[in-house]
Amino acid sequence: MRPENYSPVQHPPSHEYELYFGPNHPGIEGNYAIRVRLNGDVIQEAIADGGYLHRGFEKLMEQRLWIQNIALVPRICVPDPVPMEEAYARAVEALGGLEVPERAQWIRVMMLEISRICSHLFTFGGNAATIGLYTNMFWGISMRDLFLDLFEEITGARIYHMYITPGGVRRDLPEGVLDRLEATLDEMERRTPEFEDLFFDNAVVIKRARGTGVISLRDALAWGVTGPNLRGSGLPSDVRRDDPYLVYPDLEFDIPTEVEGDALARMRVRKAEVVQSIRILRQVIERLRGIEGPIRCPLPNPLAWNIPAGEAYTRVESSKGEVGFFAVSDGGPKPYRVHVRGPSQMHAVQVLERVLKGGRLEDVAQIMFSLDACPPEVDR
Amino acid sequence: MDVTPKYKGSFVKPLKALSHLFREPVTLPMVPRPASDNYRGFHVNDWELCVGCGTCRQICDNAAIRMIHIPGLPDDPAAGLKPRRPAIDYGRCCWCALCVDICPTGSLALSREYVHVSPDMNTYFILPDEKGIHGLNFPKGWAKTDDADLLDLARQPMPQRDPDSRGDNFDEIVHGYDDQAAILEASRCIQCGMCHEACPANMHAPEYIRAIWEGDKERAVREIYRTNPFPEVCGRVCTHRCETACSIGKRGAPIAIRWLKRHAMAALDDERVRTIALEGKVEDRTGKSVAVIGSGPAGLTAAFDLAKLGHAVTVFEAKPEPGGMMRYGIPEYRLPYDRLDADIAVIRAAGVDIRCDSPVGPDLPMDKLRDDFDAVMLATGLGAGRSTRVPGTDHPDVKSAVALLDAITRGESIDVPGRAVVIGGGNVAFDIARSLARLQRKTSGRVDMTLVALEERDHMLADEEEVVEAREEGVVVLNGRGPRQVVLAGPSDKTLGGLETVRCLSIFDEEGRFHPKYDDGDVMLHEADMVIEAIGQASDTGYLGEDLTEALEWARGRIEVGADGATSVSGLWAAGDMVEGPDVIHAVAAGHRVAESIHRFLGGGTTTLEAAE
Amino acid sequence: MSSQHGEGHVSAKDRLARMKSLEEILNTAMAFEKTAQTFYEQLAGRVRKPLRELVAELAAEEKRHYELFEAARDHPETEAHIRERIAVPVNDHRFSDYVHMPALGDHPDDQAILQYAMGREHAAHEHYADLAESAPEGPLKELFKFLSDEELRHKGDLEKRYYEIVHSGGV
Amino acid sequence: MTQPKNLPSSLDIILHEIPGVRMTPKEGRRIRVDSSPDSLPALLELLKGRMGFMHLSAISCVDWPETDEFELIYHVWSYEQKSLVSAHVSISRDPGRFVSVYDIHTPAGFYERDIHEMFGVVFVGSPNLRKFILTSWDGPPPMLKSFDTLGYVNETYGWVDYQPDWLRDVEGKGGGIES
Repeated sequence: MRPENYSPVQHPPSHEYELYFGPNHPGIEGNYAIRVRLNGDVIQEAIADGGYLHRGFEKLMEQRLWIQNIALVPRICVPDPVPMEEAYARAVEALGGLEVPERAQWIRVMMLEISRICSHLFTFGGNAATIGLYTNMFWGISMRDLFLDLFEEITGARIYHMYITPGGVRRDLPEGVLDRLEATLDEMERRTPEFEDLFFDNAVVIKRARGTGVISLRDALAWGVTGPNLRGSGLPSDVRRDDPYLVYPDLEFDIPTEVEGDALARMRVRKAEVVQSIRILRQVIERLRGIEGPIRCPLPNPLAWNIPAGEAYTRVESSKGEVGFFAVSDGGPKPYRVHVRGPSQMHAVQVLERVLKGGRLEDVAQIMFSLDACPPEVDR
Repeated sequence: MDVTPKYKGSFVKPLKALSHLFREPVTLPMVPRPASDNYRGFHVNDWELCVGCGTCRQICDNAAIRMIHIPGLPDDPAAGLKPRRPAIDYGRCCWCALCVDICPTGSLALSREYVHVSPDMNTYFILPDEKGIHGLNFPKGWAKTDDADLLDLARQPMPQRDPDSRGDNFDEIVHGYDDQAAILEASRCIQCGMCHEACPANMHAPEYIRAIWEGDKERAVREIYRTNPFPEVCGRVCTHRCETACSIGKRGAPIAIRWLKRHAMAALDDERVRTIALEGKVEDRTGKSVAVIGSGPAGLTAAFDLAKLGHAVTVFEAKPEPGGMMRYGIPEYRLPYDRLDADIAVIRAAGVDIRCDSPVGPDLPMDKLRDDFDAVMLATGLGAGRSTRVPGTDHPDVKSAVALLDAITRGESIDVPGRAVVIGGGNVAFDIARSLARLQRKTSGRVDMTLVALEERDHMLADEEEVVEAREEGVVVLNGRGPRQVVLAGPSDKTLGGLETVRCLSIFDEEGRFHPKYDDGDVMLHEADMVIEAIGQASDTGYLGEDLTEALEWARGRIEVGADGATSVSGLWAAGDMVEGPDVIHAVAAGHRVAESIHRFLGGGTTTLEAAE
Repeated sequence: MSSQHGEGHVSAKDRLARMKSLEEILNTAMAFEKTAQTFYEQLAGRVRKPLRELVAELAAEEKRHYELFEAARDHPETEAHIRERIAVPVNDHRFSDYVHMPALGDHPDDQAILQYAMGREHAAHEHYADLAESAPEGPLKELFKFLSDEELRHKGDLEKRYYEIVHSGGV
Repeated sequence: MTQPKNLPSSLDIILHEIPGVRMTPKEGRRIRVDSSPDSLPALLELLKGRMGFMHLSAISCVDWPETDEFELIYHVWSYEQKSLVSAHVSISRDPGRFVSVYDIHTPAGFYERDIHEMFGVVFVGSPNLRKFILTSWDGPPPMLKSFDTLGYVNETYGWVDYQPDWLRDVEGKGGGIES
């Protein structure tokens, strides 16, 4: 529903009223809206309203060559684009029978984990901002910027990298970038205590976030919650471990969980995940220093590339949860169908509607951010 | 930090943020920061390298690239140069840089320039050169790398007979691609169409390559027959201008277009080919008749077209079999006779009446032909061999390559020389050298064959594979040597002793003109029982008779024709080697033009077979 | 087509004997061009039409040269030098041979005509080049130089044509 | 990353209980199951109850105009088996009606709503099939193969051509944009 043609329903006289929350709000990663019915400041009902960022990617992908879609997929999720590239590439690889060379697999893991850190920093800053703590936002964004510099160096682009391609990656790593990644990780670790002080040990945060937007493990499983949100409710489930891809089986990392299932728990899971991503990245750096070889398997001429008929469902653990790509080929030069399953399709709609119910108006933004809902992923 | 629900958090710790007051700010000054080494900024394009193939436009997923025709740029279809360059619409570009990764020449790159601010929409549509969007010469960012090239620059190898199994026979050397290799080879094509424009006959190579890739060989054959009734021949011995122009060939091996054509033809049986070739044949007869003199590619192509258009065509051939140089010049190991016969059978099936052993001359005078037929086409080729005329070339054991090849085709017995020297560096020279070498091996088990060419190794007129294969077969190729004289075996011995050659220092002068310079201090004697001259051919137009010769206009010793092959004499056309010099595909192209012109002359209007289809 | 070689060392006496006046030189050259022109013109009547154009072109070329000499001879500045004696190149003998005796069969073909013409142009080029060397500074020197270049250029054109026609490569 | 060894066989045993179901194990913890439309709810029920396939990862819809069918694919994940079953059913395109599985898998609510919006399939019993993304859209379901995006754009919007100076210069010389 659009605000301009929104006409409030005539309600019988009551204390209830409706509020159109959005579509522009700093507490949301992209344009999105929630209609809330309130009694006082207590939410009686919340109705998610998307579509502001619908770009028709699934339709467009049917009209483009297999290789051309690498330019579209990162745009499905702005703050965490790499898992989209990975999921699409892997779907094409599964359909086309492509083997990704080892070096490329490690580089892809590196990209995925840097992207996870970036996204968590973004969420961390945004989440704090929803409760009025803007310093965190600046810190999160500025720290993220250091990682974006690395992206720029590796891929030539800061946000939409269009770097992972079916069969590998598009360029080898520049000289010395592993050293600079290491230095950035050191800086990240140096600053972690500051984030701790500023956010996680902050009385305001704890007061606002504890007990807010609680999802029980049972509900989480029933409602299709995944990723850090599910782990915040206590289930140590992670696609990287359960349905492994690339070289994740060769890596040591823990799957952090919290049990409370509230906004604070979810943020704490993310904080712990950043630590794990740093741990992964340090292993990747070490391995990449010793692995030479091609960065991409030979590909057919992209203008004459038919992929055998079939279908593939690939899953990737993004910073927000389970990303799924279902790709169908009819044997032609373009995908017959690509269905994108973003974790926020659950988190930002049915889950959000349920969690908000009974909550307070001032918590809407925080709850949404604590779920790390990504509207562009919902709308596609 | 405590996580128990009781823990309420600290009010003091967040105040540590105040310490940041004394830190260096993270914000950056308001000047553009230098971009990373492989940044994807605005496009740059090296116009010297760019050939205008338009592959960037094809790969662009946002239709952000338009090709701009720019008059004045090099426009050379034969070299694969089109006078056009890509322009980028930054209202559509998403900087995926696939255009860079696919660019066949490597001319396109993204620069490290990334700032452009303007309220004027028109400034977002740019025609990039090597200086970039604002002419600021920013360094290249994302550019082509070897390990990320999207094009396959290596050709599928052609399976063929090894030297041992081919040196003593005339079996075809090339086996042809199998389906798998053909599809892989066809898949390398980027469909830029340079080949189409470079081909004298404008064959629809992109279309048939694509059809082969799709496994649809019927469509491939159909596309081939649109412009060429000699696909079996051209699939083997074409001079493949298309491959010279191929964009993939700018950095790698061009698509093996010729071999792909051969593959498509081999995939269908002759009956099916015939059906496809005769699609579109006009069933109504026009009642007009055309005589074609000479059954080489030019004559038969015109005959085929005209017959399909409903005219009664009779071809007069002096030799016992049709095909001209394709039969009597090209050795069988390059072009098996049965494949040539297959092409000619299709032409006959179109209704063309080919009469062999029918030389125009006293028994069949030119005047009679002109009286009996509504139109006459001359396509008698270059049948006579040229001689260097150095001293001694009048010796009976100095032979002409053309005459010898003719004799071999006819199956005449030849006194195979124990030792032979061939003068010449073109394909004909190699044809005779390799043919005689086979006969030598067959008769005596050993090859003693020397080929002397004026040209240096890198500038041979013959195809590269001819040189390589000839060497494999035992032919000694000597480059940079010019003939000085043919010598006798001894002062009183009239038998042939050999050929004396002198070192050729250079063939061309600074202006590229033929001007051989010799080093008289470097003379070699090549002992031989036979010397074969294979330097060039001449046409014999004596059959025209004095009157017609006088009536025709001539230019540089050849009959002068218009673009459509019409001579200055009404009702008379000429085409092929005798007009344009030796080349099958040029002859085919000329044959089409003549057919179209004759058809128009006979009142057929402007309908062409292409249009009729 | 191999280059013509000089006759080796020449004694001082011989050298003196080889001095000719400009007038003589000019007359020889003009006779040379005239003879050639006439020769080609006559040849044009004998050859078949396909070759006639080539021969006519050659005749026209010679005629143009003749006219250049004529203009030079009648130029006022030439008058002053006309009796000066200058050294005549050593291959004068060969040059003069062409003046008198153009040996080409009755029915030459294109190759023979071209070979003949190239030989003639070559001799003329060398001869005029040597004359330009010996001639006093002035319009005459310029003329010889110009003609020498002309003959060379023309020879180049003929050679290119020769290559196209005779060395036509092959399928 | 191969399949847990015993899974296909134990699945096989269970699936025998349902008519019209065929199982195809695939690479990388994936199992394709083809089911008749009628058996689908029972299949999902059984997978969830007996094998722990409780996470409905997605429902995908594919339009096959040639056979006049919609293919619906239910991707269910088992946290216990660590495997993904993709259950394929084909339903008639006209009318595109199918039963909702919301009562088995709550996430189906969103996916069914999405497919309804994009393909026009009606899921009987689905709690909420109101428009979500295409609120202001009254055209045909856009993900249908018959909907031509480019045609729609060309009909709906005008083109504005650029006229930069360099282009005018080139056009002045007889060149210009090639079609």
